[in-house]
Amino acid sequence: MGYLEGISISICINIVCVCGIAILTGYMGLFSMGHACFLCLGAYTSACLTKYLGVNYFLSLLAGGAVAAAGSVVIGIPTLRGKISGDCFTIATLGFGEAVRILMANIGTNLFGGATGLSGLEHFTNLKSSVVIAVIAIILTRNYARSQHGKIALAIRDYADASELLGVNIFHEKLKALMISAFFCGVGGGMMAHYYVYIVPNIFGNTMSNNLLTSVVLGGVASITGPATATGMLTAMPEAFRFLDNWRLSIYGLTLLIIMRVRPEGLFAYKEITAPFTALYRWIKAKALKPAAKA
Amino acid sequence: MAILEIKNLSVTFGGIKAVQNVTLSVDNGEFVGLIGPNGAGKTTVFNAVTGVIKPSGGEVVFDGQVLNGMRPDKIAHLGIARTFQNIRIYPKLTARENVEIGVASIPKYDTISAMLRLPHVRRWDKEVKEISEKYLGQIGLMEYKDVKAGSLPYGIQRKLEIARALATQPKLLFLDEPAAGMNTAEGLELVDFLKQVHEMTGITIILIEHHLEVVMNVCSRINVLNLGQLLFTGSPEEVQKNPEVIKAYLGERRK
Amino acid sequence: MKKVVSLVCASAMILSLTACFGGSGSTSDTAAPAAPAQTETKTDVAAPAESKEEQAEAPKDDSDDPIIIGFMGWSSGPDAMYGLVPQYLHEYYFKNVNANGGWLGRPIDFRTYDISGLDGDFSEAVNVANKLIQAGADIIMGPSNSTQGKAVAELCNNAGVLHIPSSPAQAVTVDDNGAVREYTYRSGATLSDKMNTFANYMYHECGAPRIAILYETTQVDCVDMYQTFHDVYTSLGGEITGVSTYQINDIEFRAQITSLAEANPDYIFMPAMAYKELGFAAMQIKELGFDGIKLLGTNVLDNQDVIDQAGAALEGSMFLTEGDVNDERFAEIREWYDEIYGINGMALHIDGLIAMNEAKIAEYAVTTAGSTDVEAMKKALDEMTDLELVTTHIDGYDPETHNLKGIGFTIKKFENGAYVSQGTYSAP
Amino acid sequence: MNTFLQQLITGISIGSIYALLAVGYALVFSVFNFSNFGFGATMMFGAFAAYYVILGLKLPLFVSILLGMAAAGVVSMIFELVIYRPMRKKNVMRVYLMIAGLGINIFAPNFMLQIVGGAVKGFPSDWARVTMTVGSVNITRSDMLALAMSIALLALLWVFLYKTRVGLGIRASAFDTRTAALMGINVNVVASAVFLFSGAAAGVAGCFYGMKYSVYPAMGAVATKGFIASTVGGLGSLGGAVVAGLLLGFLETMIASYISTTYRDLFAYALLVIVLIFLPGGLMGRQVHDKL
Repeated sequence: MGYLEGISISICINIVCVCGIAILTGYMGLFSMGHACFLCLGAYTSACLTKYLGVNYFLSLLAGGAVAAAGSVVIGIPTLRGKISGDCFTIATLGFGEAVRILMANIGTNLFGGATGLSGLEHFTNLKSSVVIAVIAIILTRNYARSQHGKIALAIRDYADASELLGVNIFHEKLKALMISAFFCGVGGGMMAHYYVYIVPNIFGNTMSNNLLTSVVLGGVASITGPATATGMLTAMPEAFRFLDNWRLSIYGLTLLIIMRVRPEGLFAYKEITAPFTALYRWIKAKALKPAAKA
Repeated sequence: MAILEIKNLSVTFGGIKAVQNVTLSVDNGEFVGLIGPNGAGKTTVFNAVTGVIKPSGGEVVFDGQVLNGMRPDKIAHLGIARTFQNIRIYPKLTARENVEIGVASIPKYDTISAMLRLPHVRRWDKEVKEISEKYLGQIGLMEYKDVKAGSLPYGIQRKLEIARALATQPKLLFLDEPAAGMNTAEGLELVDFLKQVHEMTGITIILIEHHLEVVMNVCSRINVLNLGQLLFTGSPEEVQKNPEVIKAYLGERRK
Repeated sequence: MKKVVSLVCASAMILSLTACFGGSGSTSDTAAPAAPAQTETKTDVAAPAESKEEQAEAPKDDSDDPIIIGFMGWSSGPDAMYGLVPQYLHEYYFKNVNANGGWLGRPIDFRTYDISGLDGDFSEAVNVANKLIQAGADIIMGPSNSTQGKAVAELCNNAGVLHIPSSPAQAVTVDDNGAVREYTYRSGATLSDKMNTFANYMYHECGAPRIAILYETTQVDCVDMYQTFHDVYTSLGGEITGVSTYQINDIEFRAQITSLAEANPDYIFMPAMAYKELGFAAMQIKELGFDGIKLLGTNVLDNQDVIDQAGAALEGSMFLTEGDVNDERFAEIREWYDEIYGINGMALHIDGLIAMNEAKIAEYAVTTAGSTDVEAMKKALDEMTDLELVTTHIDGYDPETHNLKGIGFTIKKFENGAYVSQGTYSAP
Repeated sequence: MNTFLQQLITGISIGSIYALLAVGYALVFSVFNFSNFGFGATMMFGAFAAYYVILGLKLPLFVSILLGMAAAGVVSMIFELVIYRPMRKKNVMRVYLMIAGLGINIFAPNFMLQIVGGAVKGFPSDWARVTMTVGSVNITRSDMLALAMSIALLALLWVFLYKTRVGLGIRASAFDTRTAALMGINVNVVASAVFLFSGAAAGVAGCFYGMKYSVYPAMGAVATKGFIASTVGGLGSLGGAVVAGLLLGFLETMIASYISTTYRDLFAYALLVIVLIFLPGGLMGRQVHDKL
């Protein structure tokens, strides 16, 4: 497999994950520091299904997403209700993230391979299918974001109490956002498992969670394609900075700081990357319609 | 017929009695005022009725249902809407989208169809959009429908909040200081606007207001709160003549 | 404005993508001044990067093209010294090789990559391996971590590129079905050999002491070491008084030590992959006043840094290593290492030297085969019967596992402020 | 019983570092309503400053701790000045400030790594390492010093917050930043003071961490525990931060000793989440209501 192809697949996988988290963080304003655990759940589910039961790759991805979404309910139900603050959710995700990683390394060693990990998976993830899945993920989450759910999410983010007084069921909406984010992370995890053909619990650590979160915030709030673009940049950046040698991670951190400093709401806050094209389309349409209207 | 009955309502914050034994009732279709000096507990009464805070005693009955212990969103669906003393419109949503939250606080489709954007989702979204525009039109905000609410002028934001509250199709509307931060001329304009809304919809409205000229102009009956207790209830003329009310207000001014 | 920003970002993304695709990796290129027309070779290297695998497949026996050797190590982040020290050693080594005319008259194009990334996961290793394979690397060396080593081995074997890692887990050279990975040849001993030797040493030479074990549960190397040691020691008849665990990045072991100490063990064995954990544990054992308990560690202890860190607390601790870093045989390396790289604050360690074996094995493979044809190199390594590595003398590879045969292990003990060799042993 | 006492002491000794870190978080949170994730980096710089002061200038331990505090305070102020202040002026959501903090946390350790190398350095003070035996329990001097300094610093902080003009400004800003600005309080001065003090707390924490463990570029990772403690303690509450820090250290040790070492974090986090479910405002925090 080529190098560029490999990077592109990584980018697609990250896009799938980030699309979900964009709903949770960019729209709902919830701050998760442990989303790698949903990738972990998805990766192991999908890997076990294809390895032991020979399930179809795409079905296994869906199953991975479903298990991750189910797992998210475990932290969602206690921490998203009522008056419990978003920080409680953050701590819960931090803890849950660690817990899943450690559990996967210690339970069901026969099945999951413990710390040795699960290897000998089939190389199902290829560039073509990854791009398709990434595009589908963008479309699905974008649809969700522009539906009434997305507007309600922004409303909850800005003024939760006021929204509740308008009749919004905050708990349900938050839980939905969490489950969507977990689902897409689970799918991404499954793709990752079949790209590396080898998974160990330790790769789903804190830093992965932080990277996903960083992509979302860097990409911009209330946007899907923004975070998707940002994750592409962030995945490619450490690679592109290779010429900096051992300084590259310092420079990477510095770049993040500069972007946050210049555009604190993220690169594409409140707009999609297609905005210029839509604007162009509208403009042409207006131009085309005007003479017609006159006539 | 009373649509809202508050019986012996008490609210305590960390030992301080913000509201004590308040009993009042509001008839269907009435336009009632709730006045009182700062810290009299007016907003606290609103908060207790709408479920934001838990009352420490007493009972709230709305339309034959006891509201105590009910979640705010459930209360909202029973038909109580409100606006807020500190404006709570969503600044990053457009005026129309703000109203849409009121029209459809619970989407009528499930998550998966929303993601797939199935035909019934589109249809329903379009319907919500049309209804929202209808409300905006009623209030006279059509020209602002695609403007981000955060960048609207203050007075328009107040109106938008009322439009959003009306969009939940309430039987009872609480208005919390809609004229705050307005001068007299703007206040009088608001009086016309509120009268218009009341006539148009016929719903029950309870108004908290500091601008007495606004309250006296629109309300048929006024409740006066002082130090968490109900001081007096009566018509605007009676309120203006009542020595206790005058004392409470003058007393405040002297401070 | 919005459009401009969007466009800038989109183009930035495309740029960064193309940037990592181009030949930017050869910055640590240590092609020697002696190599003829260095600038030309560089451009030569950059060009085929785009023309995919044809270049890699093409036989280069009679060409003067540089031999491309890639190295990947954990060179940034908290455990950077495990990648940087080998990187320095390799850089110096290949500089000298090039100064002396290279191998087979061909210069070495040595490329080194950091694979620690942000997570320390293997995505970086996979990216680098892909990049090196595509650039037509003749030999890929490293990494030292088994998780990454396994991922890279998988790729190199699919692509048919010679891979010489120093990762110690058996799973790196043998796949899940028990078959040897044809193209992967290790440069150091396996964990099971090490632990087998160590357990035997403790039982037979140290009077079968009571041992407690404290290990990390999520790293494959730690778990492997724990299991082998535990199984061998108990099967010999030794007593394991208790087992406790900790988590990666933990620094606080007092709770576990206090609990383990209740059974009065003579030693606490910690199969750790980073010296700082052992240093902390030693300090905390002393702090808690358990003077009767000594630490058993792994070869990561063989490092001046850990002595600076924990000092006297290490007194009496023991470990097994593949070579004594203070041995005379490393005197020469130590001399130039300290002179050139000592200023970096990273002391020479045995893992770095084991990684340096990779270069020796690569040199043997290329010079014996007389070409960089991968099958010829494989044949040379398969037929190798004795070779003097940096750390040890070996008797060739086991064809079933590609493990090195005849490695000598040294037991070292910390006595009076320094590590003293307790003799050399070989796997039973 | 002895084992239990020893574990208890261990728990308190770990907890006192968490507590110091949590105080720093709480101080920033009380005024600016966000968690400064650049805290680990600040702590690391403080520890390195003290380390090099002892090593290079041969100054006594206490002087070097003070200098370490000062250095960390200044670093923290610089972070505020260069990164947080311009962002704050744009009135951004607090999530962005936290992400900027994460950016600092990626940058600083890797930067330091290139400057000083990755080696784990023992703190060059033998005085602090001496173990004292009280009854049947062993305590190191650094543990006792850490506890004493934590208490002394809290007292100092209290005096500063309640008895000085700048302290009054900080408290007023903590109540409502915008109103404080209208009342003529210079929020920028307050911000500098708050970051200076929280940085100093991080510096002390870094020094004790160095004494008890070691000094190395990645040492800031422990600051996450401080964040957790400050949240559980009640965001913005100094007393709550101390109590929660000690509690976290205690819980971790007790769970590791008597329940499970492998699932230590699982149990510890679960307990903390339960605390937050029943006390949404934290142990000592006031519950924040949206003023409708």
